[in-house]
Amino acid sequence: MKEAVAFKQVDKIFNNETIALSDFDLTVHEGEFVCFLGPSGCGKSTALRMVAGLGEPTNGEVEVFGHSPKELIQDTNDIAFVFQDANLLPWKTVLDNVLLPLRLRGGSKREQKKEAVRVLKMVGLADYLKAYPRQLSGGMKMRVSIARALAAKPKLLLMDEPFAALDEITRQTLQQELLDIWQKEKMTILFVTHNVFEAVLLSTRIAVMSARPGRLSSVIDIDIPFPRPASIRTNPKFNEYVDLASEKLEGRQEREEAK
Amino acid sequence: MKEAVAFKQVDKIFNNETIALSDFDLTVHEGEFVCFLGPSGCGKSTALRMVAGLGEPTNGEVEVFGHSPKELIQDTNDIAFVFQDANLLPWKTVLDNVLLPLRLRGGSKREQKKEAVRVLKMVGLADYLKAYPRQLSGGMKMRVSIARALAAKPKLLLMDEPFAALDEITRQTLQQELLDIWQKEKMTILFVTHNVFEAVLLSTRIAVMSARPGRLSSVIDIDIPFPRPASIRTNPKFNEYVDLASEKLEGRQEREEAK
Amino acid sequence: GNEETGSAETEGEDQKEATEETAEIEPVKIVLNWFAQAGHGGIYTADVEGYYEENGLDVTIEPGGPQVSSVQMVASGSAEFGLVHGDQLLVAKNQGIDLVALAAIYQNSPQAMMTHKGHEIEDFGDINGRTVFIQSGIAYWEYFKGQYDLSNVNEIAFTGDHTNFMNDEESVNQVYVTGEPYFMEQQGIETETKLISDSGYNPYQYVLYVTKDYLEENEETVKKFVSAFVEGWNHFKESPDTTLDEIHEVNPDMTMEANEYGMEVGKDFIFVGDAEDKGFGYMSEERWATLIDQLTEAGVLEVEIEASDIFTNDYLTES
Amino acid sequence: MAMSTTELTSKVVKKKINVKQNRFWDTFRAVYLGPVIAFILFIAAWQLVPAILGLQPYIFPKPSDVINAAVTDWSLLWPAIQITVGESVLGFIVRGVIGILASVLLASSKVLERSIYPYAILLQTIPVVAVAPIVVIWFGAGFNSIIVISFLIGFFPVISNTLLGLNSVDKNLDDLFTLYNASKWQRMWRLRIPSALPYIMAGLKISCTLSIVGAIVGEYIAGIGGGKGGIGYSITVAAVQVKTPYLFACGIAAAVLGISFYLLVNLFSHLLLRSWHESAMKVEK
Amino acid sequence: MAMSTTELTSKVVKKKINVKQNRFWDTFRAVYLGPVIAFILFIAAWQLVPAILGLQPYIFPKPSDVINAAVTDWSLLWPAIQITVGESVLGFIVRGVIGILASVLLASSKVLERSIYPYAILLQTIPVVAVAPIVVIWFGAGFNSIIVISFLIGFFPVISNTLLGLNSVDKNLDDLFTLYNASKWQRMWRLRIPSALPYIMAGLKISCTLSIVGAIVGEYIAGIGGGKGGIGYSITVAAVQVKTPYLFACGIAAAVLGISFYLLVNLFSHLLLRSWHESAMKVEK
Ligand SMILES: Nc1ncnc2c1ncn2[C@@H]1O[C@H](COP(=O)(O)OP(=O)(O)OP(=O)(O)O)[C@@H](O)[C@H]1O
Ligand SMILES: Nc1ncnc2c1ncn2[C@@H]1O[C@H](COP(=O)(O)OP(=O)(O)OP(=O)(O)O)[C@@H](O)[C@H]1O
Ligand SMILES: [Mg+2]
Ligand SMILES: [Mg+2]
Repeated sequence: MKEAVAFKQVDKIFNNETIALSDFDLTVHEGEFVCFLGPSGCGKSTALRMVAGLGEPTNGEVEVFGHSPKELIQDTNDIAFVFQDANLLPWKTVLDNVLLPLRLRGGSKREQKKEAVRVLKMVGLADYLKAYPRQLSGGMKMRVSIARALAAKPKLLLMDEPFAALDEITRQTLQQELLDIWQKEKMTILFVTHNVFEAVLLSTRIAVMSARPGRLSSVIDIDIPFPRPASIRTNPKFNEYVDLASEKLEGRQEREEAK
Repeated sequence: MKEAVAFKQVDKIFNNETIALSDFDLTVHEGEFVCFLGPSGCGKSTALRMVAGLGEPTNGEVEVFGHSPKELIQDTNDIAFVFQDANLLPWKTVLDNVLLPLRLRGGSKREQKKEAVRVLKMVGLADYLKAYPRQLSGGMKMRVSIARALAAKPKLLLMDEPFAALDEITRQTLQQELLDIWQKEKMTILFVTHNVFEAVLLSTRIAVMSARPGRLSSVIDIDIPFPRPASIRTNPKFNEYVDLASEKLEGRQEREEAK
Repeated sequence: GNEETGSAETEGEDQKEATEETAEIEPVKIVLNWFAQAGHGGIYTADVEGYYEENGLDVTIEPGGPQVSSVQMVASGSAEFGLVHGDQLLVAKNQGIDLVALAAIYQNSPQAMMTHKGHEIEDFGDINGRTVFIQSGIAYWEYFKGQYDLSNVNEIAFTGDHTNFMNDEESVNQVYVTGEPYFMEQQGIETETKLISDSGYNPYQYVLYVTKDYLEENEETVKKFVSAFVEGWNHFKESPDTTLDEIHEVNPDMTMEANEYGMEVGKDFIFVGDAEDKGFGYMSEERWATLIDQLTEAGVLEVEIEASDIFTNDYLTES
Repeated sequence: MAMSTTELTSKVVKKKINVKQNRFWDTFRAVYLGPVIAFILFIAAWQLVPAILGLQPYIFPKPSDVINAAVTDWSLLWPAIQITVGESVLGFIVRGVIGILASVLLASSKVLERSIYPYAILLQTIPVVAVAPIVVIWFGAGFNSIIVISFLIGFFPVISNTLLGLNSVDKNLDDLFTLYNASKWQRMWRLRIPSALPYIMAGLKISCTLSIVGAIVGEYIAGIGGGKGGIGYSITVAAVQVKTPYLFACGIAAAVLGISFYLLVNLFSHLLLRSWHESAMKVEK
Repeated sequence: MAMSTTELTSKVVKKKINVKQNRFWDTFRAVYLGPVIAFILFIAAWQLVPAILGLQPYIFPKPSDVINAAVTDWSLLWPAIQITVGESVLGFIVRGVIGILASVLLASSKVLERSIYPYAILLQTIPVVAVAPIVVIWFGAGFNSIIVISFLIGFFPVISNTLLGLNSVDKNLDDLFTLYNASKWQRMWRLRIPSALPYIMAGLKISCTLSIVGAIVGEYIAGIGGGKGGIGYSITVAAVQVKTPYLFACGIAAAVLGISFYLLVNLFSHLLLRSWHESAMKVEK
């Protein structure tokens, strides 16, 4: 399989001397679904932003489909990003916000609108097409943002805690939808979450990070076949993975705290 | 016990005809810790905002400590609110953001600073006192917002998904800290979460809501004595409550979906 | 004497006598009609030579400027004395502002129309069909409109800038012969001028005036001022050099040469006519009456004005 | 559930009807009472001050004098007003269009902005009287020159505010557009201009009040003569002829025009922004 | 872990040193090259246009003529510049202080704003020439009147932008202050003014370019009284004397002053805002 994303010994140090990432090394292949788990402030968002070409490593290199991300996003728009905050244009309606990436790309307006309405229906916002972002609840805004990313049918999808503001039911529905889309479209997904269950449910691999400086502490391959319905949570293998991930996560932190 | 917060058949209809709350009726006594559970967009934030005097019911009444919230916040500043988004002043450092409510209240500057530093240490941000909000990660911003609310030592604390952006470890630490403070200061807390475990762990009562229009679908008394260490999660009673709450939450929704 | 006055006045009761003595030095202000120039010579001479002080006056000379209205300043009492053109005095009177002329500096008007050399006008009727830079609302232009056929004039407001005149060979520009022709020459542009007074419209220019009320209540002061004023002019006529230096000091951007030119040319408009035999500043009722008639005919004046009302030579006789 | 929705709505409607009766008086009290009182006080003070200070009408006319003068010379004032309105509207449009286009151009490249923006400041700070002759030589005395001068006087607030607005785009939204590989013009059109709208409108509001002043100064400087002029010309003549009440009438006419113009632009701005910007939207709670 | 941190930092430092050598040329290229080229082009065009059109120096002077005139009459120009600088700085300060204070006052109450703001627009739109006589009578010819007129000319951009800024506070932050029962002045001081800063600075930037113009117009209208004349006076006299190159030199001097003044205010604005506002901060990625 081809490499989709490669972090090559990446350091990221901000001007105020914060070391956000240190010696970060990870390769993600095309079609993978990798979840990032790690304490708050360990550099997950920073890593995703670099993949999207929105930040540059201080040392090392990030490659996306064999190119530097900046080059890549200048050629295509095959990357979509669900930011940690919804990041909607306040002067556009929900529908127009979702249409934005499609419109930027050009093409048949009717098709685009149909597609936008479809994804909005999927995230449960069919009744809010004409609403402005300020008229939405926090979870609804996040769902618009998710719809916007999905509508663009990207080859590489970056999601930064997309479901954190959602209730369990909505979250489960969207998890299944996301898995469906991922399999159908054969996209590559990098997904940040704090929810270990979610990470195990969704991913082919989990990248566990530790903080200060942000490092990759371990990588866990999740060997559960797809499709994975919600009911898989009762599967003992599932729970083993959950325990393993939690352990890696906590262990790392505890060791640090002990220091 | 005295009433802390009372919703009296509250309806809330926004100008664009969205019915956010309908016939909402709930009384919270002083010293209670009530969690709100409900699907995204069911009116949880709206309800909390009304308690804080930041919105008015279309019909019915909201009373806080026997007064209308508007009156109350004009007399005292005993209410603190952790908003769903961090809501920090971008031109102030982390420390100054936390100091804000204290400064507004007046008093000894040194004491206030000590207190602010203390809570910031508690939420794990002791190293970021001088950072600006834009230099923080999403979870760190939320923690500043939590610190700001706790530093004010309010009588009534409203928290709108405060821990959603935090990793499990940090979340657990803060949950325990919050319970500690709640018991020590004997404050009343209204807490919105999507995490059923969290709701059961923290609350004396859970208010389960359903959506469109937002209604109170059931109230569950959590009869587990305090203190509740993290280990309580293994307690079968705990899991019973979790299952009950999940059921109420899902049941309601499923019925709706079936319609 | 200025400082002494100030300190004396702030002293206590027991010094009253001293105060009364020094109070004879009376502060007054005169507003000019433009920045200081040779045409204000005598006013500065009186200051430089100390004539005002000798007459018990402490005079502040305040230069005017493009938009400074001396009439309004005097009428409102922010200055006691002012300078305006004769016709402006009548225009003010027409608006009910009671002013009285005390002395005229220019016996004949140095106002003129300037043309490029080779494009002279023989008669003001020749202006017709050409471009004229003229100040909006100026009185003699209204008079001209009645006297000559100016229906095809391209009338453009003159705002003090001559660039457009210089750029257009055919154009005509309002000027004072005491100034602009000299400046044009400096730039190597040859010009011709034709005096407005050739048309028979010849107001007194740079007229010293006060309000009627002020005159009635402060006859002594007026008398003292006018006498110093006349004395200043008479001295200026004989030896202008120190005064011109002073004027250059006050208005440094105006070159010394320009001041000298202004004085040389101006002399022939100031110290002529009635000034020669009846003394500096003299005004005749007949000429005021003519002006009133001309302006009434031009429609500028709407109320009846008695020539004898508008001026007085009474304070000139002293010297 | 559908029923309960209707129920609810009808409850609200009832409440609304009860309120409606007092509505007119309430809005009047909240919105118009203050301004009306202020206006009355203003006029009263203006009428009284000259009387108390004993100022003559030719020095400081009272409102009654001014109205008198305006009525008497209405046949002069009215055409002047019409001319000035024409000039200022055109001046405003030219300024708005050129100002915004120029800002967009400058904002599209840092190098351009750094290289050319100083000349925009230069155009603003160089005294118009210094360049007026050249303007008149190039554009001829009269209308064209007036528009050019009016442009020079009022375009800087537009360009300055617009440029600031275009450079104040939210960083996260900017990232979004980078990510979607938006072209320069897509970014400009879909992100920067909408974000800048509040600033642009603020610039236009300042600029529109300068429109009337610009036209008047333009008339004054560009040498409209011979009675074809607008308020600027009238003011000059009134000043020369010491017709102070008429001069004030001209001034007040200009001010009224300016305020109306401002209110118009303000209304437009409000309509544009009310759906999303804090300064214009009615926050619903 | 502490070691690895040092290691890391030292890696970065090394990289930085390598870069430093090209740094000077790079900044020059990025920041100054454009403006320098633009300046050269501007001067060249200006030098050539009159030559090509065959315009005489007394109609449209070339830069060389202007420099000549400035050098020759430097002894006149220099004091005029000093006086104008004094007037404009004072005018700017008065305007800034009164403008901001007035906006704060107006913003503190909707009723006040609605009642009084129209008179601010009135002051801006009423032509200065119409009120000049009154100003001169009340404040005397010269300095005081010049400051007053300069105030009238440039205060509106400050008040208009400031008011808009004070009314553009983020709704959520506003809620926060409501919740904490912040007093009116706490809210003003800790929330509204900081939020409005970008707008206020934009207003001040516009206003400061109007300072020089204001002082010049002030001198033109109110005369120089007993004092020494500034650039406005020099321009008037130069026009009468047909010293066009010197007139241009005055104009350019005014423009240079204006630009310097702008850059100063801009710098100040940058320092104030860079820690948080998008328009000023260097976004780090
Ligand atoms: N623009 C910036 N300037 C300075 N420091 C920054 C900046 N952005 C992020 N950081 C720092 O980098 C570190 C990593 O931030 P990042 O946002 O990647 O964390 P995260 O893993 O996404 O955390 P969270 O789960 O809380 O969102 C943090 O310590 C943060 O303070
Ligand atoms: N200002 C507003 N104008 C119009 N409608 C609004 C406004 N604020 C909220 N709503 C609507 O009210 C409903 C309830 O919103 P609310 O923010 O209370 O939901 P929530 O329960 O907090 O959801 P979440 O869990 O997603 O935060 C939503 O349908 C939303 O669209
Ligand atoms: Mg993050
Ligand atoms: Mg919410």
